[in-house]
Amino acid sequence: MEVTGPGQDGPGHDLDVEAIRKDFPILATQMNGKRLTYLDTAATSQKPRAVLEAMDHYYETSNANVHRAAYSLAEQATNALEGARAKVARFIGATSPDQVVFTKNATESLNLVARAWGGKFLSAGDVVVLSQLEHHANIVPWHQLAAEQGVELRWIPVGPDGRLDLSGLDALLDGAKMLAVTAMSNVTGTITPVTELAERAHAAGALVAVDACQYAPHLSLDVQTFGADFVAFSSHKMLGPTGIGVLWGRPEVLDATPPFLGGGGMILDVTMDGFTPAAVPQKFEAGTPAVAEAVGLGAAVDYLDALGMDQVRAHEVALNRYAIEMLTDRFGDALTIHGPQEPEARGGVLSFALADIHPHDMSQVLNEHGVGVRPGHHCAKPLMRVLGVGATTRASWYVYNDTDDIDVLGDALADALDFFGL
Amino acid sequence: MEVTGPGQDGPGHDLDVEAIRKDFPILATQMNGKRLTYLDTAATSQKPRAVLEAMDHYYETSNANVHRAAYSLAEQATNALEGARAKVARFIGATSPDQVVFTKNATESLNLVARAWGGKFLSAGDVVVLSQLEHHANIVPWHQLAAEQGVELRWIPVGPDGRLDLSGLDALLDGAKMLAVTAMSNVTGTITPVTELAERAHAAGALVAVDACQYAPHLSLDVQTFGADFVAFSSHKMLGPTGIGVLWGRPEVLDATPPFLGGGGMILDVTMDGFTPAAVPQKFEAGTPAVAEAVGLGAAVDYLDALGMDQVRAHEVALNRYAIEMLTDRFGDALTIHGPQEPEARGGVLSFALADIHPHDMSQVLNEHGVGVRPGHHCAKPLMRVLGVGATTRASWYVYNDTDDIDVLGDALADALDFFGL
Amino acid sequence: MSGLEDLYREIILDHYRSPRNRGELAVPPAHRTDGFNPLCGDEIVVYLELDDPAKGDDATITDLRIGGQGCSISQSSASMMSAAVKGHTVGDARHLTRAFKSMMSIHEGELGGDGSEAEADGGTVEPGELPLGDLDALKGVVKFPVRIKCATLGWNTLLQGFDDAGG
Amino acid sequence: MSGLEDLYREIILDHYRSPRNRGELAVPPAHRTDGFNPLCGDEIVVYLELDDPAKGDDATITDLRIGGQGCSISQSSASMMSAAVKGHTVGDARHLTRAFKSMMSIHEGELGGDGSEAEADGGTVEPGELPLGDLDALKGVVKFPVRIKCATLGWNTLLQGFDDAGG
Ligand SMILES: Cc1ncc(COP(=O)(O)O)c(C=O)c1O
Ligand SMILES: Cc1ncc(COP(=O)(O)O)c(C=O)c1O
Ligand code: FES
Ligand code: FES
Repeated sequence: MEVTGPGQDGPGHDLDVEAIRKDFPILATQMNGKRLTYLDTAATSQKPRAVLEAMDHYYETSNANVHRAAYSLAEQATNALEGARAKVARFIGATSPDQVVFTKNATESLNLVARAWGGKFLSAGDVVVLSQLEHHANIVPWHQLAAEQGVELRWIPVGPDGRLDLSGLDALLDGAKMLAVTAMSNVTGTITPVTELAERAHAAGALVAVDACQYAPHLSLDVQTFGADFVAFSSHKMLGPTGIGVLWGRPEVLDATPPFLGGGGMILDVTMDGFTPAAVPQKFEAGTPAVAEAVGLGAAVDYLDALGMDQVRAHEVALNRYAIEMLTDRFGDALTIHGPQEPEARGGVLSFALADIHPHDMSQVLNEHGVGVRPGHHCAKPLMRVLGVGATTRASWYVYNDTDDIDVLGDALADALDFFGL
Repeated sequence: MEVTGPGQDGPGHDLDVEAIRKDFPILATQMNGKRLTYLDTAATSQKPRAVLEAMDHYYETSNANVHRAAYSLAEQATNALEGARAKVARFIGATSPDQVVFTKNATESLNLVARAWGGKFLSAGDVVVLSQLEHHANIVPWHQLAAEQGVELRWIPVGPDGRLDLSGLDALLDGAKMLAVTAMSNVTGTITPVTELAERAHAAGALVAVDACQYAPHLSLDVQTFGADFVAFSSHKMLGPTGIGVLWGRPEVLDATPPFLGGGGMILDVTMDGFTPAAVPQKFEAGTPAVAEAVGLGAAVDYLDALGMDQVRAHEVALNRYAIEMLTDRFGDALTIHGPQEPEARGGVLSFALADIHPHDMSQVLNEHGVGVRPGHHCAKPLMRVLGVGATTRASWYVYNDTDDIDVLGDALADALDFFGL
Repeated sequence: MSGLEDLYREIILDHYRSPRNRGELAVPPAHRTDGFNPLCGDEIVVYLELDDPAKGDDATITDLRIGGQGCSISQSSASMMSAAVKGHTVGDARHLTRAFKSMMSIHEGELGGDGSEAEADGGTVEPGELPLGDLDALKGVVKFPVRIKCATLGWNTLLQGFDDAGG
Repeated sequence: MSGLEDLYREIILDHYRSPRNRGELAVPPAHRTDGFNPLCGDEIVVYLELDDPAKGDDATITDLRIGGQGCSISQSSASMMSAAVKGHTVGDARHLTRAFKSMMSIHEGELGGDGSEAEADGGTVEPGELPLGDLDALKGVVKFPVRIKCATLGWNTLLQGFDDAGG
């Protein structure tokens, strides 16, 4: 069933979910004898056939190691890698492909920022501001830096509505050298005001790193609008393969950042006494890159471009509205939805509690209905403590989900209530 | 055409190259209108259909994020990842899958050793011993450590025969805390006496890290026989996909090594004040792992197991012998083969110089013949300086190559001599 | 949902809804040990009071409380454990732990190489002095491999507690 | 090998076999600049002697020598460059460099986004005072995109040398 969302002026502009589903082989499979209702995209997305075919095609026609070879196959492989870099650059509004660094996942991207940039530019007593919404990927590297170099971490608090509480931001930013913040929470779906945060941080003299892991797959991302200095995200959450992530950086900031991993491909010269790093982005890409995975990510970006990111967003907001209304109707006070209650204020992620059922038990029952949701702390333990829970059940949707999926979720939740006699 | 090598007691035990070639779709393609003669496996190997199919199958039936989820798909994904870990462990003789850490490539594996282990256990004035055969992946991380922590690097020299000159080893190891050495050079093919080196290093009180990037694909690797503390290699050189590498570690050494990248999946707890790392190997696997790539690597290992690593090795030694004899016969004094001249002393890698033709020009001519070889410094600039050259032309072979490929190489080289009028 | 009845026996849900020995003990004299389930991040806290830690396996568990939060399996297993070992010796509790973990290890192979819960010799262990009792209701868990670590979480934390307290 | 004749013109091989201005100059008074081709790791060294660096673009290149090692394209291009600019002003040499790099940029789009060699305005530049001469033989290189950095290596190193020397 199609949904019509805000800002869509006709059926021609809606996502045709039925057609989209046909592009995803896994969605035709069953789980526990039931149609698979995949509601765990916030953990990882499924992949359209076009992405798998692009990678197979690469391996079957162009596979070779990139750079430094004169034969045609190696040139094709290099063009495949650099072509993917150009696609990603265009997708996020970067002004040059050289601003796009390929990593293994968003986690490596954020480690690069903390350890390479932070390792050089921060020292004892320097302040880094994070938010309580952060994923461990944007916390632990800063803890590691703090332990090694004595950096002080400050936290933007999260209010009861799941939004950042910016009332004390000026004090937090006072003297800060870095603000590292998520663009969208993977738990509450909260979309943060990145542009405003970046402006205020810059005004305070801090650089800005944005964790766009949840944002990039779901909203039109423009690094110019963000106005940040670093933006990190992962391929596997946006229809692309595992094994590759992205770090975008402002050119002068990337230039100033020292290399992170050392090895082949990131040097101009190596002697027994030292080495001279190559230029950006090669400087940050030590070793054989994930070439096939870059090709797959390029195909994923093409797929999203063809759908239109505004349509993707409108579709998810419509699903948010449907889910919030239907589940609230159905479960009333037994249901707690974490985070902003307005469909437009969040991405397609719904963390909730139902009665006293532990999320893992809930997910076990849902599994019997063919419904895949994620229970747990979602790698955001500090946020769990703020929310006052040990774990949540999280359902998340994407271009291949429709209101039928959400209806199945509702039925399964009702069954869980029943099963646990609550 | 099949070759019979040493240690093969009958045709049934030879590799059936013709049948093997049919498993590699890319080998049926053309390059510049000629049959593709792929002689660049030392840079990256081609992939059999079984590897591509295993990854597609994973994406089409089991794709989900691993760990921490109760639904069946996520359990299948976790089993796929852990099953691949177990296969790799068995392939290298590890006594438990927990000793196998998945990284993005051998370069990350070696950075982990230098930066995480070295970062904790080495300090100013401590000595690390490398060899002049090393790839930049096993040099630059140590340079980075040296620059940050004042570690002293010492170098095992390479003799005129391309072998390690061990005459001064005791002095080099005196006071050393780490010996980091390749098991097989990617330039000269030199196979180093890892077991002896590890014994002597241990006797001197140093730990041992082995770069097995070229060894693992070509010889039967047994970590127990090596006797080292760390062993690193990459999937993409051993029939597996890009985007994944391996670090094996001795359990007590892995336990003592602090985490490297920080993020999700590598923690037991995270608060606003700090974090508690998880146990090995999760401690070293921050962020979403390369699950599909692990599945592909598992399939590659199965493929190699089915061929038999002893057969693989015998086949390559036979090709070494054929190539060295044929090319020497044909080009006499115009040809210089770098490294050991004995077919058994080297892997299936042949770096050479022919007359005064620059390797890149050579490779350009070979490309017209459909022959892919690699010109350059092969990420081993210190070794280039020892060899007294700026670059070499490198041909390398694997299970899908036969003497026909080497004959094509010989003809193309003759044409190059002719073309450049030498 | 036929499959789930094996996992969620009535007695399990009963222990989950009315956990035994839930709470805290003053530290010291008690010892506090935190155990994390690495698969889900849930946490069980064991407060342990021994009559005389120096007696080793002959020390008696004079009191024991369970804190933390987790799923019904982890909570009920810890609750049953607390009821089973309180008042008994450390040695008996260790023996029961081995017996329980042995029961949990039957299908462990399916976990893909993670055999850490299994007995080294792969054999089963009889419960010895202390009967498994209610704990028998947990044997359905082995059919749900990812839940095995839920069932063993409290037990592993208890073992850790013995080590901490005995030091 | 029809295709390759476009790349390896006779005059290129001639400059490769008999490079002009090969060697070193004493530093100082000369300046030494090392340039690496990031694609292959080859290195060209430019030794540059100006009559008076303070004159900026009006300074005269009184002497110039080429060292390092690389393929026939990089070596011959550097050799031709040395012959073309020696005895001329820095300004003229800069102009010729732009003209040469403009000739090299025609097919650059195929390099997959790396347009760093291209003129900002995308137009072609006339050689101006100094004629391209022998350098015209290098125009076949644009059909072999990975070799473009070979042909421009010496020139980029020369530009770097002007910056180093002019400081
Ligand atoms: C000997 C050796 N070590 C390390 C590496 C680095 O491997 P990777 O690029 O896959 O990280 C290579 C391959 O390039 C190699 O040949
Ligand atoms: C908000 C956020 N940041 C970072 C990450 C880490 O991404 P990855 O695991 O791909 O490195 C995730 C996903 O797990 C996420 O949701
Ligand atoms: S799901 Fe966390 S202990 Fe069971
Ligand atoms: S190949 Fe190195 S400069 Fe041409």
